[in-house]
Amino acid sequence: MSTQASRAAARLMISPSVILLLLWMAVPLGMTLWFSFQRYNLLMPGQGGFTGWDNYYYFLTDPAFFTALKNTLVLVGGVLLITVVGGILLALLLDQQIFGQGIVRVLVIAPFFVMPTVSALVWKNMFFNPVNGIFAHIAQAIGLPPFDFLAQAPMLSITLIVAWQWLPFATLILLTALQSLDSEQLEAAEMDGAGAFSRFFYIMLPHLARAATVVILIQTIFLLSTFAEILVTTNGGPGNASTTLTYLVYVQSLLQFDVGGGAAGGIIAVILANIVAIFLMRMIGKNLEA
Amino acid sequence: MARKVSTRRKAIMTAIAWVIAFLIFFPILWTIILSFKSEGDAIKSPLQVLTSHWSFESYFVVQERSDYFRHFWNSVVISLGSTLIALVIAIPAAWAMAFVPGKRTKDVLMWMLSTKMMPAVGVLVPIYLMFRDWGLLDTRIGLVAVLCLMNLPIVIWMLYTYFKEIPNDILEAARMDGATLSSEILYVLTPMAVPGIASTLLLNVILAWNEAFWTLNLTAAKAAPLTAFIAAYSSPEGLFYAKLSAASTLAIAPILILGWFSQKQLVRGLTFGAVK
Amino acid sequence: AETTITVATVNNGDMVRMQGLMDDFNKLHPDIKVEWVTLEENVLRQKVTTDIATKGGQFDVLTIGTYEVPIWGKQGWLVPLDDMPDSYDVNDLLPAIRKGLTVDGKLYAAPFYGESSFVMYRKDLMEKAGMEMPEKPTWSDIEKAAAAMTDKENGIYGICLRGKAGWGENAAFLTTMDNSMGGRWFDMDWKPQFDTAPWKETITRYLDLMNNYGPPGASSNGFNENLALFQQGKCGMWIDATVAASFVTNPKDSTVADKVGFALAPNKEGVDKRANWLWAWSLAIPAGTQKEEAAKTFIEWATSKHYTELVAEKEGWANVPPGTRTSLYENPKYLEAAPFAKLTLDSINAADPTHPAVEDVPYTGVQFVAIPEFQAIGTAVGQQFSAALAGQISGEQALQNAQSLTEREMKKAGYIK
Amino acid sequence: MGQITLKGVRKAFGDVEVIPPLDLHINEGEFVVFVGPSGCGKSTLLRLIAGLEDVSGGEIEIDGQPSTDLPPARRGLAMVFQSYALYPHMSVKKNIAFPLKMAKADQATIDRKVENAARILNLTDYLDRRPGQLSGGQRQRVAIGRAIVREPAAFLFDEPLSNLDAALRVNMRLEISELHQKLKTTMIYVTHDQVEAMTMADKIVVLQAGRIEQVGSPLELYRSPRNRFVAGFIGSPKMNFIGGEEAAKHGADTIGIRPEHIAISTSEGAWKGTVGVSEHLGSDTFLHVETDHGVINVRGDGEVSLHAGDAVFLTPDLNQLHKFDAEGLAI
Amino acid sequence: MGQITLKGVRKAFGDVEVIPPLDLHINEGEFVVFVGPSGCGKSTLLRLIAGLEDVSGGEIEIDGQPSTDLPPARRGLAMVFQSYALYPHMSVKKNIAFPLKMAKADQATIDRKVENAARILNLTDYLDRRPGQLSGGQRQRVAIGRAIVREPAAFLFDEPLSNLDAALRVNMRLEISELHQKLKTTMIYVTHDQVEAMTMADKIVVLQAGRIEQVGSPLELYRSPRNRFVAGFIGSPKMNFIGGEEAAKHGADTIGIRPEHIAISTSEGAWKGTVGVSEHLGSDTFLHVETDHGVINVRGDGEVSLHAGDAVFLTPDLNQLHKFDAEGLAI
Ligand SMILES: Nc1ncnc2c1ncn2[C@@H]1O[C@H](COP(=O)(O)OP(=O)(O)OP(=O)(O)O)[C@@H](O)[C@H]1O
Ligand SMILES: Nc1ncnc2c1ncn2[C@@H]1O[C@H](COP(=O)(O)OP(=O)(O)OP(=O)(O)O)[C@@H](O)[C@H]1O
Ligand SMILES: [Mg+2]
Ligand SMILES: [Mg+2]
Repeated sequence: MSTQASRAAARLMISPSVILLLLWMAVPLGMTLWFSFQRYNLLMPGQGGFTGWDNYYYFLTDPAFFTALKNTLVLVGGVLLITVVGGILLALLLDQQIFGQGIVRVLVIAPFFVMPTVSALVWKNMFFNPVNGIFAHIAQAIGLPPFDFLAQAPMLSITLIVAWQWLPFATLILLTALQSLDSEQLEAAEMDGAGAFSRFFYIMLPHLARAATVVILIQTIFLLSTFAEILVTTNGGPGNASTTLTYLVYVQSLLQFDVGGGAAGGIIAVILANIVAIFLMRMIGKNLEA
Repeated sequence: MARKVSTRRKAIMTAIAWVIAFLIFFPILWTIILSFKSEGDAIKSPLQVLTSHWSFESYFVVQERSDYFRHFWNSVVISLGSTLIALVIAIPAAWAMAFVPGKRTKDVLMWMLSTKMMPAVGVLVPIYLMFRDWGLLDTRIGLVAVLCLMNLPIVIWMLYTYFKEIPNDILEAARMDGATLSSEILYVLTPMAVPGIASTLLLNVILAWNEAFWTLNLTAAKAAPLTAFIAAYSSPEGLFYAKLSAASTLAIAPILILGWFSQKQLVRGLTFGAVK
Repeated sequence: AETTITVATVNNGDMVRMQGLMDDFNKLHPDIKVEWVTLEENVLRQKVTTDIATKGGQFDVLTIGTYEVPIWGKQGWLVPLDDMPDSYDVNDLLPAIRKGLTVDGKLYAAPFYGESSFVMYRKDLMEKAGMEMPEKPTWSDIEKAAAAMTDKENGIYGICLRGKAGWGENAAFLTTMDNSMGGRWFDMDWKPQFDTAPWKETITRYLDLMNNYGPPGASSNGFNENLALFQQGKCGMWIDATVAASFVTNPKDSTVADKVGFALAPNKEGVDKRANWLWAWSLAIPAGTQKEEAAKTFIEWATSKHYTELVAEKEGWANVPPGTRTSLYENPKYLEAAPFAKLTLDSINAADPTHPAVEDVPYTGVQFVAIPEFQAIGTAVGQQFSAALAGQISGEQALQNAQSLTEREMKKAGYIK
Repeated sequence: MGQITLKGVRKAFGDVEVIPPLDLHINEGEFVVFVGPSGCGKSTLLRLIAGLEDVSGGEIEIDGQPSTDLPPARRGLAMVFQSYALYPHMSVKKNIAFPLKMAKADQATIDRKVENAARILNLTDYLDRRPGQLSGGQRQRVAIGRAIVREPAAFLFDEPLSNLDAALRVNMRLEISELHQKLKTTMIYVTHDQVEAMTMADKIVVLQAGRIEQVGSPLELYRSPRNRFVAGFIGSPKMNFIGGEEAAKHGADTIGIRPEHIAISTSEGAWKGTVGVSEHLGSDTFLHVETDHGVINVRGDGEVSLHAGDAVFLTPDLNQLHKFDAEGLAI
Repeated sequence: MGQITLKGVRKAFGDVEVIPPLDLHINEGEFVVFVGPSGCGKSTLLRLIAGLEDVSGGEIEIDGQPSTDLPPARRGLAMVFQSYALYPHMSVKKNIAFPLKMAKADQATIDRKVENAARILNLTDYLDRRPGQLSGGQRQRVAIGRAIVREPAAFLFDEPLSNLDAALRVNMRLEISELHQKLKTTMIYVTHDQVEAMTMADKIVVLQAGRIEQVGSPLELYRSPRNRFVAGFIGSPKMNFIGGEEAAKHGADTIGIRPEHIAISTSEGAWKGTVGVSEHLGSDTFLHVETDHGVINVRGDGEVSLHAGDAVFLTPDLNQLHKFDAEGLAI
């Protein structure tokens, strides 16, 4: 495959990226690790000093911690579920012969271009708002009491907003995958007597598995750091009802300016994220081989 | 493949697809509509909004309050700059991974990707301190650097999947033809991968454009992009739906238009090697 | 040479208005250029705090509140403003406000506008209900009025109160309400007091009011949301910042401009404290800036009597930034244009940051506790109350949670062992 | 079982008529091969029979049943695709069992039939592998296995061997022929490979631009092509065509003579020429001889010691001469 | 110019030795063909010569220069890839000019050489097209053009025709042969197609598992294969091998006889058998005859009217009989 010269060149070519990313990861992470053992509150300079595991203790025993863990899972899982299932259905629909396919596609793809802050603001004010939101108007029109989404079902609402943003992404990848399915395979199945449903479950779905794993991987990376949507809509509340791990770290380090505590939280988040990462990488790694 | 699809079926499918597409697009449409309304009209029930009168007033108000074009220009510079630099760094790396794969290649790729899982909020303070010391706070260069590093793994991955599709033969042919490594990459690989590079560029410009945490926290006035522009509207006083809509429309319009125009390119590229 | 200063400010109406009046400043000081960073309050606070605490030096003028000034002043993070020229007339500043911005006898920030809180209500609705609002209402009066005005069929809710979590949002309001019930945040040993009777009463009455007469979605309503509601005529009554008065009476934005009445913030019968707070958005200069002179010049201009007159000239007397200068409240033009002026002044003067509660407290601040940890604690406690308002937990549960989390934080910070 | 009749079947894609109305009858148990140049409509015709395309006109009968409007699965036909179209995520066993599963056969039947098919096709050892782990020939066999288990009225093959390398192609060709002898089921086989057509078919259908040029047994086509197109298409190396005077001599517009029907001599003969390229295969020698009538290809048996530049004389075997009129029809 | 010598060259990928030490000398102007079964190391060997892979041992000399450690570009060789490896984003002209551009030739030289190459290859009309707009054969010619302009010491071809269809393959084969006659440059050509090897080569190198089995001219290999492997590999259809008693009769472990060297008779002959599959091509007939010595393939000239089940007698031409010992070496 390659000569020594090209291998040497390859090492040279890849090193800027590796070094930069290593620095990008190691330096802040190293500093974070250092801070996590310090008593360091931005608002109280001169109170520093080594505190041992205190920061970790307080972060892990924070009553919000387990809620945050659970909410993170709910958010990531919920969005993945909605986008993958919805994406498959949508991809199936867009794969049909329809009039104005191009325009439909343009409309469907649009949410992906919207800034998270903007989409959160729009959903919060124009849709979920129980007085002026569209849902409230609709409820009023059919004589129901307005439902206060962000207070009564904060996680669901946030999940919906985030899913709305990511649905186009999933749809696009899955649609491309669907269109790459060898039409002869479908015809073979048809000859074999498979009906539309059997063709979907036995042929299309397995074919989409690979694309779905990539969707899951990429989205998980981005979903784990979902932040703007929560900040804008619920501020993690009511109570801790919509606080995720990322948000909790934010609260620690930027609302309380407890850099030490935030750093400990950050380290814990990194560890948890990496557990997820390893799991995902296994999955995708296997798929990349094929 | 081409068996007749009955017109009725096609019509039904079209109807369903259009309804769903409309629903998905509706929040954006609604924002745009409201941006042309007066504040009073903007909170009326949906049907009344359509019949009330239209104006550009909110846009003037928004422009007067915050200099849209400066923010816009910062966004352009930052997102394009970070992506271009990332491409320059990533192309050689992706070349190496795609054409001289070793036992570790896949692990390196996965490791790179995993750096994206580092929660930004957890490392803000260290980065902030470094930026302060290097005088990078509120500079475009600083943001370009951060966003470049943020997106580098994705850029490398995307390029890697494209490069892998390019037959090794062609690069070897170039080598036989006397091309040095740099001319091989410059004259053969890069032009061949133009579609892939273009969609990588697009996706990452979008990601950088929409990145709100670092851009907000590391800028003040001079380098503030549209994410900061929007932050001034996230809970203004009194009635603000029309102004918020106008600001939102302004913030997303450039990327939406770019995205729509380059839709095909983007779609083709968005597969991350998921589709063969 | 031209100096460029960067001003970080909050995105509220008075501040935004100033940006429109910069021509005047530029004319007076052509060598100073001002760059604005306008942000939403929470974002602003986070950025400004990060910047000043790390000495990032991104800003030359900060917009901060009465909460930050004493803390930061004590840290030496702010440049003292004790050498203002005579024309500035420091003694004209309202004493309560000035006290809140002074640390160890030095003024650390110049108030741009000051506020307390009071009751705004719809005269027309009260009339319709055949009731009258006393000038000094009690909580019971409020409750009766709310009940009378509520007409959910027509989208009118008797009372709008803050419900959005945040130390500057619902926690601020509930702290003043607790003050007016005779309660306090901490006893003299910094022990949290959420297990005491006043807090219980506060929460019970708050939840009753809101659940029975409040608008839907109240748990995410902050100042701005409530303002919007009130302007649309959806609220019968609203207890909030005095600055809101000029907005709700401004016919350009408000559908009920001519129907608003005002009253002092309520108290509980027999308690000598009212539920009114004290706040001033003020301009300060971070220590270490290279452009101290220019920054001072700007602050001087922005908080001067001249500026007040400028606004009056351009936008009318009703729109001048209120609550900072005695002279304003002696100006007949202002008193005429602003029917709420006297009540505002009374409310401000009634607040005493050094003695916010009936009982003694170890802290200063009326609707907050001026210690660095308060932002975190206040917000966390606010979240509990907000959850209670959303119906996710009971009021009792919220208080229990608030008690334990506050204890925890205070322990962590080393106030209590 | 396995009679197929097409009556006036035509197909148009949009405005383009790919297959003009066409009649064809296929007898039970016959091995019919469709040949023709690329794009002539072979695949389309097969897909019309399979039901994977709708006819634009005409009728299809299978075993006397009108089947024009039946969906593919109900026609009782099985198809083997050029790309094999195996289901990549299923094991060989599952692939073969798929049609049975779709027909809701019970497990015992499925097992029995799959085993049987695997035995016939020598796949027993590979039943648990995925298609990706098989060689080209094995994949092809799996595709056939999937067709066999349905016990169809007829098999349809669309260039099933074109993805295989030469040696394997020869083997698989024999295997399919043997399978046909064993099963005696009707088979319709599309190819553009002449050798396949000649060696496998009972009946060859030569298509050009959607029209049937000739139908007949391989040797019929070889010996008496109905027109120039068929004459040129069947036989390898290609027939030499000579026009002009020389043809007029034989009372034809064009005459055709196959390379194997020309005698070579260094001393005397009908046509004089010079050897151009000569290809020596050991078993045969192909000479490209430049004559007054153009380049004529000649096949010599075994090793012929002639090389580029040598002067030779060629004599056609007059019994094997084909004559065509101005329309290209055989006289 | 164009002598290539390999001395003890070996190649291992990791632990797997793909090419054991091997010596080979290629003379100037020779057309050398590497043949061998798939995976035997043909491409690897070619790539070692080209410098696209490092040798694991041994030395390569090109024109007497030690070139083992030279990078590909400095060896003065040109390579034509199976996939053509054209630069899809460049016009034909640019493609051909690329090596010159890399060598920093001046524009006038480039123009002249490109024009010249295009003329030789009949590409003049296509110079402004992109590769995507060309047919397979034209692409192949562009690839050759790119090689020609460098005026290399030798051309290396790795299965250059395997992506083309049968008819085109025949044409291109002729073109490359003609090119060789014109340029007289050394050419090394990898293929697994026997016919190509036999018709094009001056010298054939038969490889098996990285070892050279025999080197010689095509007819040498056809007539006197050094061992059983070469005997079976060269010639099509394959030689028949017979072991046991019958071979012992001829004093060998195995005897081999080619299908074209066996006479068929219905009445008498050396071996009795029954016809199995018979393939009638018109020009030839291939019979698979089942005898006591196993299935024997026989080629009959023209049409032989024998069919499955007929009893026949076969007589080998004893002059053409090949004898092998127990190790498979020719006796
Ligand atoms: N779905 C389609 N839409 C339009 N034209 C088509 C379609 N399918 C085939 N054709 C056209 O019909 C003609 C016949 O195609 P078909 O695939 O049957 O040819 P073929 O004989 O199988 O060729 P090949 O040997 O290359 O497979 C071609 O001209 C082709 O371009
Ligand atoms: N980069 C590599 N790493 C490991 N093994 C390799 C590599 N390249 C080739 N091989 C192995 O070396 C052997 C020879 O491969 P090579 O490609 O030279 O065969 P070939 O004769 O060209 O075959 P074909 O006719 O199929 O092209 C094969 O067994 C192959 O698996
Ligand atoms: Mg076809
Ligand atoms: Mg090879």
